[in-house]
Amino acid sequence: MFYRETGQFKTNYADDMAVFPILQDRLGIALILAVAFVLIPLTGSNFLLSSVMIPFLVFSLASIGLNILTGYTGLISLGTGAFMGVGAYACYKLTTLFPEVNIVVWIVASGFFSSLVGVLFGLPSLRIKGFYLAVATLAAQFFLQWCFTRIPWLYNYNTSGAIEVGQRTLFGIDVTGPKASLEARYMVLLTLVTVLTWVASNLMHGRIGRSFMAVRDMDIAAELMGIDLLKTKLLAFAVSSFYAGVAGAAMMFLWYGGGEANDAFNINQSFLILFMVIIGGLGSMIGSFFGAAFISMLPTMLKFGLPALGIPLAGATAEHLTYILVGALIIFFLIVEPHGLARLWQIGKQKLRMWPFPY
Amino acid sequence: MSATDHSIRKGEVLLAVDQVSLSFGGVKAITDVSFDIRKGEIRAIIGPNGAGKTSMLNVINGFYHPQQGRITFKGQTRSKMRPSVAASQGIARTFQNVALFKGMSTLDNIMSGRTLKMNSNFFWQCLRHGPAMAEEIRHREFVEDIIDFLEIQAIRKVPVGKLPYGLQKRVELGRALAMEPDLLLLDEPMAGMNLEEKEDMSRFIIDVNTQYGTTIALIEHDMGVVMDLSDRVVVLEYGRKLADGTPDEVKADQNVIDAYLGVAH
Amino acid sequence: MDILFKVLIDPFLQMGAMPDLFVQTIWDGFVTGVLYALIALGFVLIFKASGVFNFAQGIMVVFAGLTLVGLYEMGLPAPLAVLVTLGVMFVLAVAIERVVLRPLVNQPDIILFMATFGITYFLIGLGELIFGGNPKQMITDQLFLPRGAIEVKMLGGFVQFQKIDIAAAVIAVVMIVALAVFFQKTRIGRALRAVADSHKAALSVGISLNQIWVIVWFTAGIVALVTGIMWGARSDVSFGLQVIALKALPVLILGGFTSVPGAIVGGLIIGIGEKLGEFYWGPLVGGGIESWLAYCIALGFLLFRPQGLFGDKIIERI
Amino acid sequence: MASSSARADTFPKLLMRNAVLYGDLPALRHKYLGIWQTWTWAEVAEIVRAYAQGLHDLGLRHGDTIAIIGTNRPKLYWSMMAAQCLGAIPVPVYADSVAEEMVYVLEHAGVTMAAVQDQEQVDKIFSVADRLPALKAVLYDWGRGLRDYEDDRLHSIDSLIIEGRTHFQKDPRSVTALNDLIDQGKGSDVSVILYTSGTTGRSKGVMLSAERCIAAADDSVAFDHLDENDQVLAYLPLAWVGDHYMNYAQGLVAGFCMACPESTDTVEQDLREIGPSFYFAPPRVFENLLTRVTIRMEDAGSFKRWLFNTFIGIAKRYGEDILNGKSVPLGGRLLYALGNLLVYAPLKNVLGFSRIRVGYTAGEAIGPELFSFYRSLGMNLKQLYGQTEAFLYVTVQPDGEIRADTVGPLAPHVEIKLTESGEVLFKSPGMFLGYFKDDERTAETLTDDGFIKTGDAGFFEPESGHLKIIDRAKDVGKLKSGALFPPKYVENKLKFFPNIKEAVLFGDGQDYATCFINIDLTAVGNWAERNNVSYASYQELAGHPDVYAMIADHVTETNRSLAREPLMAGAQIKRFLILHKELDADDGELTRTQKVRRGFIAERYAPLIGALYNGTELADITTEVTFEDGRKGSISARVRISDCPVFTPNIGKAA
Repeated sequence: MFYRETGQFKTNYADDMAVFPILQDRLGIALILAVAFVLIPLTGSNFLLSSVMIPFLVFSLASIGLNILTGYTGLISLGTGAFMGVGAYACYKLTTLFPEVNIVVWIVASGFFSSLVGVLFGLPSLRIKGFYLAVATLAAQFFLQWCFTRIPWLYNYNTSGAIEVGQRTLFGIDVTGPKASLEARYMVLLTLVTVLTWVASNLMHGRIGRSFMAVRDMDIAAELMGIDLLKTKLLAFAVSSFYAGVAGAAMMFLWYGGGEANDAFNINQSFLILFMVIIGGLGSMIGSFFGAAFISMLPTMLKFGLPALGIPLAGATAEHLTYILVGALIIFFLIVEPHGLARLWQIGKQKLRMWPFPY
Repeated sequence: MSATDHSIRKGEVLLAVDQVSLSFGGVKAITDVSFDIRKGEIRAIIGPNGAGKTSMLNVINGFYHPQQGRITFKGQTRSKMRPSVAASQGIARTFQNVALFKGMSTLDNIMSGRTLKMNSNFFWQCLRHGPAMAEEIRHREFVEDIIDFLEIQAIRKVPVGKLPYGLQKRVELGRALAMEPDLLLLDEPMAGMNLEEKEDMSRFIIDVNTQYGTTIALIEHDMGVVMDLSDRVVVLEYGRKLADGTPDEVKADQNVIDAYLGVAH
Repeated sequence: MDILFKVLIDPFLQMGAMPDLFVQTIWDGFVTGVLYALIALGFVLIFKASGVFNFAQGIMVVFAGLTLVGLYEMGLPAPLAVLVTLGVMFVLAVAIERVVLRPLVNQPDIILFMATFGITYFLIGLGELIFGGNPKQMITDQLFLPRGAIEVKMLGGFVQFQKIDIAAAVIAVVMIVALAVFFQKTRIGRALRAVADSHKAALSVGISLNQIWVIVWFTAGIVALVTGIMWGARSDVSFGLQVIALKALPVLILGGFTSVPGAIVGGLIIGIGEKLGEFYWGPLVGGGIESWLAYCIALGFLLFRPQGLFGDKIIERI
Repeated sequence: MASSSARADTFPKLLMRNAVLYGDLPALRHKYLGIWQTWTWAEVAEIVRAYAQGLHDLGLRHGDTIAIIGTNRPKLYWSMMAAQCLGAIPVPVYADSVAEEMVYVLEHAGVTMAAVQDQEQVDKIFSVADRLPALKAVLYDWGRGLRDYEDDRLHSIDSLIIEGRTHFQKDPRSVTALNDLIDQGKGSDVSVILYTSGTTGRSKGVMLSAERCIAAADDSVAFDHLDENDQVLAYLPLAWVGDHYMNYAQGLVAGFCMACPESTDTVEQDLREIGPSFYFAPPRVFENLLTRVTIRMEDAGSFKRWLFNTFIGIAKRYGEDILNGKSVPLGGRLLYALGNLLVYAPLKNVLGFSRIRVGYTAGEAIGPELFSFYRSLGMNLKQLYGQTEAFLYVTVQPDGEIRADTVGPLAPHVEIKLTESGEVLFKSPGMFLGYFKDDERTAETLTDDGFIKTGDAGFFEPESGHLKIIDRAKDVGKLKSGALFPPKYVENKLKFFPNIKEAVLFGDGQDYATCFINIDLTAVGNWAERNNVSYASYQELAGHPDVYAMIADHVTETNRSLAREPLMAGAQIKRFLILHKELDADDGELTRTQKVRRGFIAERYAPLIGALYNGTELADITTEVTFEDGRKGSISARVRISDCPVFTPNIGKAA
């Protein structure tokens, strides 16, 4: 309906292979970015930033990571939480060892450490498939979780056993630590997410993305076409864990501002992110965002939404209800659209493009 | 590609299967079969169901590892190799029941056939610029030639899952061609096609053979097609070689007539 | 060198030095193993019959236990409470079949897998909403379960056998036997096995898939209840158990998703293995390795037998 | 190139002029290998010159004829240009015609060379080569499957272009030599021969001279303000005057860009991508399009359907007036604007019509509803009346004077006379030089004072001065009663019903009019689906009682409207039947341009016509048919005949 594709023809392959070949889509993206980068920081309330946007962005990053592994390469992982943890601790160690280096650098760098760990635990993926693999990744989850608590070196032997986020600045502005403003943290996070999303989508649109999907869709054929399964799967683990790691670091340093690892990076976190990917849509970048938005905002919405609707709730009850609703909604969505919100979006978009025709 | 493949000229032996035997937990699939495929020819492998035709292909491109026997490809002899190695050596194939990447478009499926030939590094892949994009475009051009060749322009961007069977087979052929193979293995390329589709497919196979000079080994049930297409035919039955020669020789062979043609449809 | 000694030799010296402790550890592991096995059993039942990887099994255990205790606290006599709980589990089975399985039939495994996550969340919320979030005492006496322990003097020391553990072991055995009979002898049982092979076969036996699913999930529910009681009696009834329930997964890997004997053997291996590991090797790394040892055992095992203990070899065809 | 900047009177000169004026602007696009390959005027000029040199080296000379066979592809257009550079005469041939048909044209034109699209055409040519003694060379565009053809007459167009280039490098004098050849080109020489797919008898080669073609194109380009920024999609048959005029001639004159579709089955998609600003399509195309639009909308949700119908209604009410710049109430304008946002613009976008500035339709009469549907969407669709002999334009509708039922007033610089019998005679800037090797028929067609007989009967509408075409003059007959019998006129009215694809009227010299009907398989098939009428074949569907009932209604409706026009009232249809097979060009029942061959059909289905007049209810018929793959076969059927009420003139009730 808003699409006017007539006359949008491509005279070279670069344009034809662009991620957003349609003008209207490019405009849409530009609009979204403008809102995210300008409107929200200027007008957004603290609540919006702290309880909606920042969590949403962190989870989006994590979902993209898991989506690359599960959605694009077809390898189920239940260890995302732990890989996030690795990122967080790596970042913690790095910034305490080299405080002079900018924190943002370390947040990104920490991704590489979880990549390494990811590859390590990805090794079995060559021989193990499906749920067996899922369980294998649980090993990573619990082992790493154990490390987080049992290896004091990781948390610098401090008594609380928690990560302590220090004061760090970027261009002279506090971006981490108690004095850092929400806006500053938000902007850093947003920039990270934007750039990394762009990178991820680039990867998925190229040779690497294709070999991932090849392995997912028909691993035998892929192998007979010269795609080295092990290499590809490990690469998937590496990239995926990288995103998880950065997400973890960002979570600790830009959102929580420090805290107990076992709360933040436990098995439930892993499941939560798996939900996001599934509800959002396997094998879809935008799906990762939808899923993250849905799952991360749902509790908040319920907690603040229901009272607003005049349904008074004791804190505990609210929590229980949230559980029930989340559970119910997950099932509901799986039934309505097993391919996730992304598919719904896709269908909607197609309808708009063909408007007024139904197909 | 390795230098060896140029050393082999048309008509010379490209691949030799030497007394290969294969069995699954006691069940014999192939028993001591030998034959060769010459550069530039269209070679047919025929036989009743369960004759071990597909197993033979699987052995040739390294998916199954024979218990006995050797395979010589482009002068290198080995008893077994990994499929990915076989692919990099220049062996491509299509499958009996189409094995496309359902989630991807026709274009991406064929593009994935170029994976081996692409090598821009991870960094550039991340940016999807510079060398990575240049490479992407280069191979897109190559793939577009194949699309043009197979006359599937109209379905370029359609997810293969949505395509009718006949077209899927064509796309799969395209994906194999994208690998620029020295040896192309076709596993029942015309299974489940109607007459018209069969004619098209045969035309494509012949054109591939003449245009790109690709050596082709194909399994096919439709005798008529086989006899028209192929330069030489090897007949298998119960995992053993029954006959080997030109279509006419094979047609004349008494064993073959008893075993196969007699009961052919 | 010293490390190697600590890891490779010292533990065994210890075992030798205090055999009674060793036996004790084995026994503890054995009992835990039995309970793992029971949970795993629930998984296997459902996976066999409906191909669903039922992540909610662990929660069903907790939920069953919680319901039982909750009902009792609401003033129902224990036996009645048990019956009602069974009823609840049945209703649950029906509900799941109607609301979850039926609409999702023919969806890819991963989707059904996720659905059971949904169930998990739902049950957690529901359970806590009704019975409150704080841990409860299992009503051991009311269910005529023994208390206390038997001390047996052996190997120059005392080995302590908790009566409840013995009971658990016994009941578990009875349970398994019962199931075995159910599968071998009854018509439904045979149907269930048929389903495992092919759905058509099941229909030929004259039972609709939906019925079968209900039955299977109900059976799994019963298993869950028993497990819940046993476990609850040993520690207490709370959702903390769900993480322990995850231990059933490595068990499944060892045993194979579709093999009942596998589940049992796997359960014992894991149970004993992790207890020994914790007791003798744990200290070297500051303890607490129980939480992951099981998985690593399973993982290591997988690398050599991807299809599990009793699963059959996968030949890939194209 | 001094001369080319002077007034260019040949197409090559125009090309060279454009290369100078619009050097960097796109001249040609072709969706090939997935993207729109584009050539600027400068590039085209360079290629064509090299190509011309190549042809020259192959021995193509002034006055030689070269056949052009294939779909719209740049290399084939270049072939025409290159040939014209040498003063040779391109002869475009319908690519879908079977070898026998083709050979007549090639033989008659005495072609020495043929530039063809692909293996298929090459095979056709060689299959009849023995009857083409003059044939020196066959040039192909797309080489697949031609690799191992051993015929030294076979060359690829690419290789020729390359050879031409090397020749230029080897001796620079050849460059100037070619320039001279181009400059020497005389506008009065024959520039192209277009074979009309003869509605009657063998087709005739219409010789057109460059200067006249260009003169005509000059007028129409000015008339519609076309310029180098316009863009068209060239999808019409090369051999048809429409393509040669609209795309080739106008393109060179105005310097606009001509885009060639990727393949015949991607035309729609390509149209959508390119979004042409100037568009021509025969009514049939618009008709099929509308049918498909309606069908697709029927599958839409109830809300969408409501939205669509409502706003289409609004468009019907205000659309055309707004387009014609008439005064419209503000409310109307607002509603229309809203509709444009919600329906019209999106719809045009989906159809690929968003950018159309000027659209034309011609060839047959177009249904009023059909016509105004597109116009009401805000698409400037107009009608023209033309002929190959006129190099198209005879009359044309200027903006603001658009009517569905006329073909407009005189085109610029055109004279028209009407004979007392009502036949239309004209003189036009683009008029032909004569029929190739056929002075006899040339003479027949020309009057002594140099007018061309169109063979169409028509009359000028007094008030508007617009020309109305009734029918082919010779087809306009009389019933026994003496009443006028204009078959085409009635047939068109019938064909305006989506369910009726073809209608053939009979009745000349009879008591009353009768007709054959071909149902439209798409429309009726869809109708059958919705009313779950099951059918296995066209034949079965055509024979279905419900279908008969439906068609009967349409015929009655037609009769009613005929009754309102005193002149035509006599031609009402008493009896009709639905043919058991679709009329088909392969069976010679239609021309290649899908016009019905009345005479041929009359012979072929004589028994049926008999039945129409002897009052029987059923009639048997056996006919020979040609299948897709060229095999011949025969089908026989029993066809039902149905009666229809006729109305007394002016009053709309049954007599």
